[in-house]
Amino acid sequence: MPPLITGSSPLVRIGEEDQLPDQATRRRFFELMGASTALITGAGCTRPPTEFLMPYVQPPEKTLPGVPKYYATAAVVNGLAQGVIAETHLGRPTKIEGNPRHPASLGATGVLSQASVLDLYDPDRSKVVIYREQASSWDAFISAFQQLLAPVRATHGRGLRLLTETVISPSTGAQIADVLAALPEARWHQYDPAGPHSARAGSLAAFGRYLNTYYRLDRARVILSLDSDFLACGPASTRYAHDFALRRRVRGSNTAMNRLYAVESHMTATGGKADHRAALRYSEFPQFAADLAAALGAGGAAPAGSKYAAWVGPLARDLDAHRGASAIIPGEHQSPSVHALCHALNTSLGNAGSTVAYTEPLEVRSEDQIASLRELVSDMESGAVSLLLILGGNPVYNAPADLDFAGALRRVPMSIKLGLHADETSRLTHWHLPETHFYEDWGDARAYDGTVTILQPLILPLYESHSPVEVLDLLLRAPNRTSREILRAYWRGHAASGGGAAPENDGEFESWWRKSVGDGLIAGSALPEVTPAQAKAPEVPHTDSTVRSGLELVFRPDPYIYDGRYANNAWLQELPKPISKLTWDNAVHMNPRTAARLHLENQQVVELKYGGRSVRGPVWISPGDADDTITVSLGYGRTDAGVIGNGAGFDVYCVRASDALWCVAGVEIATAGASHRLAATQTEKSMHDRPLVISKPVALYESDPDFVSRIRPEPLLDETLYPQWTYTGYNWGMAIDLTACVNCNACVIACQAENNIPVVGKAEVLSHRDMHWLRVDVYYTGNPDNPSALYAPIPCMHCEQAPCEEVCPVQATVHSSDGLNDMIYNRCVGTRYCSNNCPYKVRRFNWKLYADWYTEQLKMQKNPDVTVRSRGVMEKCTYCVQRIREAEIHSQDEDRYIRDGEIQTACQQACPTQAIRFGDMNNSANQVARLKREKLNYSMLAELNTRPHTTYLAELRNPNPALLEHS
Amino acid sequence: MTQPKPYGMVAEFEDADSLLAAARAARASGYRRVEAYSPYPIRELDEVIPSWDLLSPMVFASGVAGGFIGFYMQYFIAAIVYPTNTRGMPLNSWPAFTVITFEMVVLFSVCAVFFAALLFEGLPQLYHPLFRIPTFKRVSDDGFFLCIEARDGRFEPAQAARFLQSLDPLKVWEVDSE
Amino acid sequence: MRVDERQRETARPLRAGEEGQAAVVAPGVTFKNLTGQITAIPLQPHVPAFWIACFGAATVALCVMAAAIAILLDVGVGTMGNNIPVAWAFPIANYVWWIEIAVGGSLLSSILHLFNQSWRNSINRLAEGVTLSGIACAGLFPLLHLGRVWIFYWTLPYPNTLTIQPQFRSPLVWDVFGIFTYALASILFWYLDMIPDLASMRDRATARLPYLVYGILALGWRGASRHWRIHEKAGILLAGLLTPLVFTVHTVVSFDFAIALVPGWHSTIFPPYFVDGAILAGISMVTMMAIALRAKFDLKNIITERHLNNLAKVMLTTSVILCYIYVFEPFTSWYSGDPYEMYTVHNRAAGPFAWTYWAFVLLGLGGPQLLWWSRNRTNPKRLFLIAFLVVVGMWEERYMLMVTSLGRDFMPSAWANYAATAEDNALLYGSIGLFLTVFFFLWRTLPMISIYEVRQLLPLSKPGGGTVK
Amino acid sequence: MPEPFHPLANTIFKLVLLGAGAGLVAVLWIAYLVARSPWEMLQQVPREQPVAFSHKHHVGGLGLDCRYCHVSVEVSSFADIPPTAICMNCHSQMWAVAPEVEPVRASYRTGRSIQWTKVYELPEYVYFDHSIHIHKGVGCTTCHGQVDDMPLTWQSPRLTMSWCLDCHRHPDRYVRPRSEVFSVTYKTPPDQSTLGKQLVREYQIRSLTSCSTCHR
Repeated sequence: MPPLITGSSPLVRIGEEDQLPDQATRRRFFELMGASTALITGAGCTRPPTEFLMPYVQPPEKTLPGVPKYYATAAVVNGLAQGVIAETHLGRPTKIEGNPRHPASLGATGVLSQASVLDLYDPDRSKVVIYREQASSWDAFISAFQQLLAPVRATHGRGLRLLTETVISPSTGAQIADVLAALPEARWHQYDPAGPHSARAGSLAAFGRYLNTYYRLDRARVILSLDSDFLACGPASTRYAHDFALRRRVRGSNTAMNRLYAVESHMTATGGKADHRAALRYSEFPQFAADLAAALGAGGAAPAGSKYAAWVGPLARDLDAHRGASAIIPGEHQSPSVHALCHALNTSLGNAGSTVAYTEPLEVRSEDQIASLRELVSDMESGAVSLLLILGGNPVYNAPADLDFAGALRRVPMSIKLGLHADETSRLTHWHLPETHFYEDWGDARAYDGTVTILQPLILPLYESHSPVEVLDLLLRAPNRTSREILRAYWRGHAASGGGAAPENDGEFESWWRKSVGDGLIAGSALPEVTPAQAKAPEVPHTDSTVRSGLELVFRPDPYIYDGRYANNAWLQELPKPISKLTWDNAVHMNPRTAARLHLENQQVVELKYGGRSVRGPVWISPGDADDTITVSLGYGRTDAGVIGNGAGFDVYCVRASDALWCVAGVEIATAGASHRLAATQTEKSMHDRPLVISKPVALYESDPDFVSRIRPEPLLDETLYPQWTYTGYNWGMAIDLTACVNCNACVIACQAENNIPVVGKAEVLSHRDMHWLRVDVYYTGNPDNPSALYAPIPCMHCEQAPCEEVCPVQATVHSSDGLNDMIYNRCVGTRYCSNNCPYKVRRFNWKLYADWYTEQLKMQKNPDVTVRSRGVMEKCTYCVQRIREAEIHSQDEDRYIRDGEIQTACQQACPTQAIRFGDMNNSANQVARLKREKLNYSMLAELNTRPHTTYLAELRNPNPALLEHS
Repeated sequence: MTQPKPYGMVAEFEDADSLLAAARAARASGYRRVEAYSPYPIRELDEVIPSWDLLSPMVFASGVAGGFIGFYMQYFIAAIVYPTNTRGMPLNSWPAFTVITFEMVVLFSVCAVFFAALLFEGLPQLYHPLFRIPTFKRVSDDGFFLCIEARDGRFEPAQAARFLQSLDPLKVWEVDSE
Repeated sequence: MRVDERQRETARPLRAGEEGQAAVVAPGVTFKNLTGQITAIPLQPHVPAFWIACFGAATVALCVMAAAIAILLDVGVGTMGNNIPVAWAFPIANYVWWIEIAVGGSLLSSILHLFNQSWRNSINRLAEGVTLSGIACAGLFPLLHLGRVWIFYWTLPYPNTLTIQPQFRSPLVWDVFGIFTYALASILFWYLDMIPDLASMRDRATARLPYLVYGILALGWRGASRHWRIHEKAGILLAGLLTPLVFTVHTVVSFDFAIALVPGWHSTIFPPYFVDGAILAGISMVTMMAIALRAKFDLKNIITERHLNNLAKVMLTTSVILCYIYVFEPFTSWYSGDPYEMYTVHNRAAGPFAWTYWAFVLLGLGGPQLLWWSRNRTNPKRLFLIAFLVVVGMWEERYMLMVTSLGRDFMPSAWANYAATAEDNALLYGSIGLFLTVFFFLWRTLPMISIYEVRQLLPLSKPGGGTVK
Repeated sequence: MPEPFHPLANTIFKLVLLGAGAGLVAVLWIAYLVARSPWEMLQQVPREQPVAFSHKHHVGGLGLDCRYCHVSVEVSSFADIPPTAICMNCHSQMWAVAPEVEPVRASYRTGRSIQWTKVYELPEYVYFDHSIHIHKGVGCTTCHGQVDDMPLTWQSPRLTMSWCLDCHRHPDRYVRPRSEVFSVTYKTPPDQSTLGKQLVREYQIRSLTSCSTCHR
């Protein structure tokens, strides 16, 4: 039964709480209490403590207790929107799902959108205004600010500087423009540490202007990634993965597949998925791209003997054969010349307008952000800045080390910082103001193609906080407008650039507003495409890269923590990185050959020295990386992120210089004594020749469609001593298309959010006690020097003859009448025998009290339809049985059967590539039943005769025969 | 004051052989209620002083009962009380039930042995008239005793004492029952 | 002289064909001094220093265990090193190890009884003491191992309002019944067998309290011929029931593994393999205890070299059987054609936990081979050392069975290593403390040599043996 | 030398043994009885409430329909405890100054919820859904008893798992026509055995005893 909200104010913060079970003392006290109460109640008295019911005084409209409500809004991830539908229970958003109408979602979600709901409830969010490290109030700030503004207004804004992250929100942009118009002497700077700096410069070089680029991979037959992890990272990755998988769906005799080439300096999820993958040093990419351009006649002269001829030749021929249906995608952190070369290639291949779309920039103002920041810092140092207003961002932590932003900030007479967290920057500013989370306030945001979503609040602000537009409003007039008023005023006054204009008429505007808010996007607001001229291919200095020696250090944003802004999100910290499977840490990645040459071992701490600065971090040997390339991810080593993020990993910003944001060559490396244990959730990445994840070329399938049943024969139905149990009603099953899985891990985090899965902390992950019900297995395959990777999401198999059930002494895990392997937490005594007997090892055990039962904010996130597990019980994937039962009740209330697709498991719903299908296997017309009839369908470990209800469609790849001959 | 009822006439012997000989003599002279006491089992005495018990049938019966109870308990719970689909196995998974059935056979039998043994040994009996014999403590060390009990129809104290004296005992006691 | 004659007779070999072997009871033992010698151990007011030292050390270890259990109940089983996939580790290794030790004791007391091996008379009570102390330790670990120990009784059938009962297809429920039956049967057998000796204690007690306690425990035993007849009969019946029970109990323990489909566990060899290992480990433990106590309590006349020799031979025999099983393990796994099984065998010998495997091979299999030399069998110090090595080796074996099989089973992605924590070690060593505490407590309070049975070994008890006058 | 036991010791000792055995059995038996007693289950114990709300008066006396206050019972898992506003629909006029109703008025004034004590308390791991039970013809009074006769509400059944299972296994013994679900005066007809079977067929009632039906 879903609880009503109990207690009057759930938002009062009770001391510093710790997510990690080892530390907080109050938690420990409760654990003790719990244990002793449990011991007492175990003696026979089972009467629960009295509970109370607190009904509404005035019920909100259309609110029924026990029935969740769904609101369309967007998750703003690194400034860009992914349209989502938020599930709320009695006003508490608990789960984020994708908005099927939204182009960046199509119903799926990315990892960061899924995790955003936890950010909302982060107990470490800033709650009060801070002035010189003392708690203050908004009133005090506003009156102080008006006083500060008086001289600024008098000088038309001289000395006033705004520093923001890249502003994409139209209304915020308009608000800033208003401020700059009112105070013409003021200056606005933008800085994003991991933003698309190279893409901007590359666009400028290729087209002479700033353009936004995105890809329509559903039209692409051949895709080349130049160090881009487009399938798993980036604001459009959900859509890209969807479109990518759409063209790889081999069903029956339809064997058409796209082909992905990946050239990478560091192995990524995209690279592992590629049909062909090569490792190149960062510095070699311009040459590679230039050679390719030359081979395709897109500019530049082909070198006499390209070092990459073996690859470039077949690749160029393949691209040439698919003009207009190919796409070349540069990595965001690749150099501007690579971006420019890619533009040249794409335009000359006729991809522009087809698979590659160009629009005007998404951001309100495109600029060279590094130059802008450099100018700001020098002005701060020279004393030209008298009032600095930092709206979001954390430059003290993440500005390039050579700029010494922190030193400059100390010289500013008055500085104000608005942010979700009182972070490193807030420590050095005079004022810190708490910012509203985007689920708490009105706003607008653009998706990768410019589509605008009106953000509507899902909950009242948890704390006294305001949005950037409200703070900007203080610069314009008295603080009497709310975000909603500002937003509505903007949309009434402005036609959305690129369409989606709001009507003038009052009544029409209201219905337009309602529709836009309700749909989760403003219809027709995507930016119109522009058709650029043939891009200019930059001259790439012809160097023999073998001559260049020395280690290259490549910086990349972390796939989950990004530039550090999500460092305090425990779900993201504990989510295993796609390939390395590391949690809670970043690492110094290098390939085995480099590590051997440097005599380094896994987890050995090394010191990286460059330009007089140094950083220490542990080594992680990553097969598939380029030789002599060290890859580190940004975002770790935070000191003021909160209890989750503080102290995790090491901070590489302190060796990152403004002139070499992404790569430095000639870095020195030295061992630094100790070793640092890294917590990986999967330590064995060899499949040991076991037919677990089957991956074969599509050509084999074409010539021999039955090959899977030979590799992995299914036992006959009568190959058992047991009677045949029949499932006459529903019989739930799942099919996972391995070809579609791109290892983005959205399913893992969706499962965590839906099923109240606790976070356990690094120490427990090190002890192999991670709790994810669903994991994505990664196995290296192919040449060990240049491996490819196989991915397989592993949920509970819901075996029809489940070995776990036989050995449970207390019937805590038995089969339901509709084919589910039920796990009854409240019956479990914790022998863990079931886990031993599970060949798939999908069961998870609450070794300690992992679930947070006490932090008020985190309680609000919990799904009321799923039991929060206590200590000492086993748990596992339930096929989201709460959703099944809800749909069952719903359909029975309407006296009908459950429709195909009516139930989506959380993983299925989040999956961008629709790799996961769930449904009733008894109805042969259902999608899942159809997939299980595919010849690619197989059961994992079928020879154990467990008869899993989760089956897999073998992965097919589409290698280029010409390139295969070469290798 | 009534004379206390006699329990019997007891003679103490030096060793097992004399006890055995004495017991044979007592039986030969017609005494039926004769009991010999020794610090260790003397097999030959069993033939001289016959006794009966139902140990074996009782153990057998309770073993059979234990087996039936054990199996039926499992069958009842697995197939009738709350039938569940466990690994697709049949509700009456009798091969899996054999182990506990056997354990229950042994459990019931062992308990039967224990209680039957005590029953037929007449234990516990913390007090017994013989314990009043000062040297009876030696029965758990190196003492051998023969008792002609007053229950015997032919028992007559003086005659029994005389008879026992004739068997060359270490000493002869008359023991009262209270 | 008569006395000389008797002594000569005591020294005479029991049976033909045993020429040159040491006697089961040394010359010079009479009823009188036998009873006195054994009953004095609990009854003497003066406590020997050896006992105080051992009991004290054991109690300290027991306190460590109590503290470890308190922490365990407070924080959860997470204080132990177990993980997924190695969900069973130290505690279950300890459990199996202690059960083995207990089973070895039962072997001496019941199986040899059934086969009329009268040499075991002098040490069977001691072996039963080992059994009971071992069961006390063994019973603890499955409980401590539970995630929610406070509802352990859900593994038992009892009337409840949930209408949910145990799941009888689970070997763990078989185990619950097996261990319960075994513990109860062992206690009843031990107690019933001890009643005549408790009477000896009662009759030797000089103070009121011991008289009352032993008197109540002796239930009024009088040594009547009827008592003896039923006592003997009950003894045979119990031994007859315990013998299959002992085998099945350890078979059921082996089912905990053999029923599971984990590679390296799922094997039909497991029941005999476990039982054999149990006899080896248990006899080794009995040997260690017997050697220590005969030296410190001057029982060389009752526990003679003959006993040591026989115990050592049992150890040797069982270890040879174990060798056979281990030699054939690679063959059977290869012959099965099962890649997971083959990998497990490989992993045991060459994986990250190979050291446990080789430690076991060296100690558990290699150690007993020293017993081919008769000097090692009869020299108490050497035999003690070998028995100690075997007991350690057998623990390594159980540990190896857990971590190598569970740590690397079907899905390489789920493989993980295991690391024991301080909690695990505290529980292991604490359980040794518990074992010794119980054992030494029994030793100090009860007749731990079966007096009446040793009496029967004396020639005095044979017909004509005590011809007097 | 200690005195041997007194002759009475035999009797006393046997009595003690018997007593201990009987005592053990008695303790287990009492524990069994207590575990399923109304006392342990808080069955038929009227709960103190901040407002002495009488179902007897409102339902039995005034004849209010259940759904007037428990609005979401047909569509939600939760039947809903009426918001203060619903109370005030009537009580702004009736008993408008009565001290008994003051907590309600105070709640309405201050906007602070009335804190009702929960009567039917299920553990957190039990998921019960009102809507489907209503839809399948389980009457309110089947579980909630004769609320029209409760001055203060109490828990009518024992609310044990076996009680739930009884109906889940034999729904035909308890279902009633959908039209009678909200009736507090409905009496089980004499032909329940045939009516029940017919309704089970008609309403497609399944006997759901899978664990995940209630435990998720």
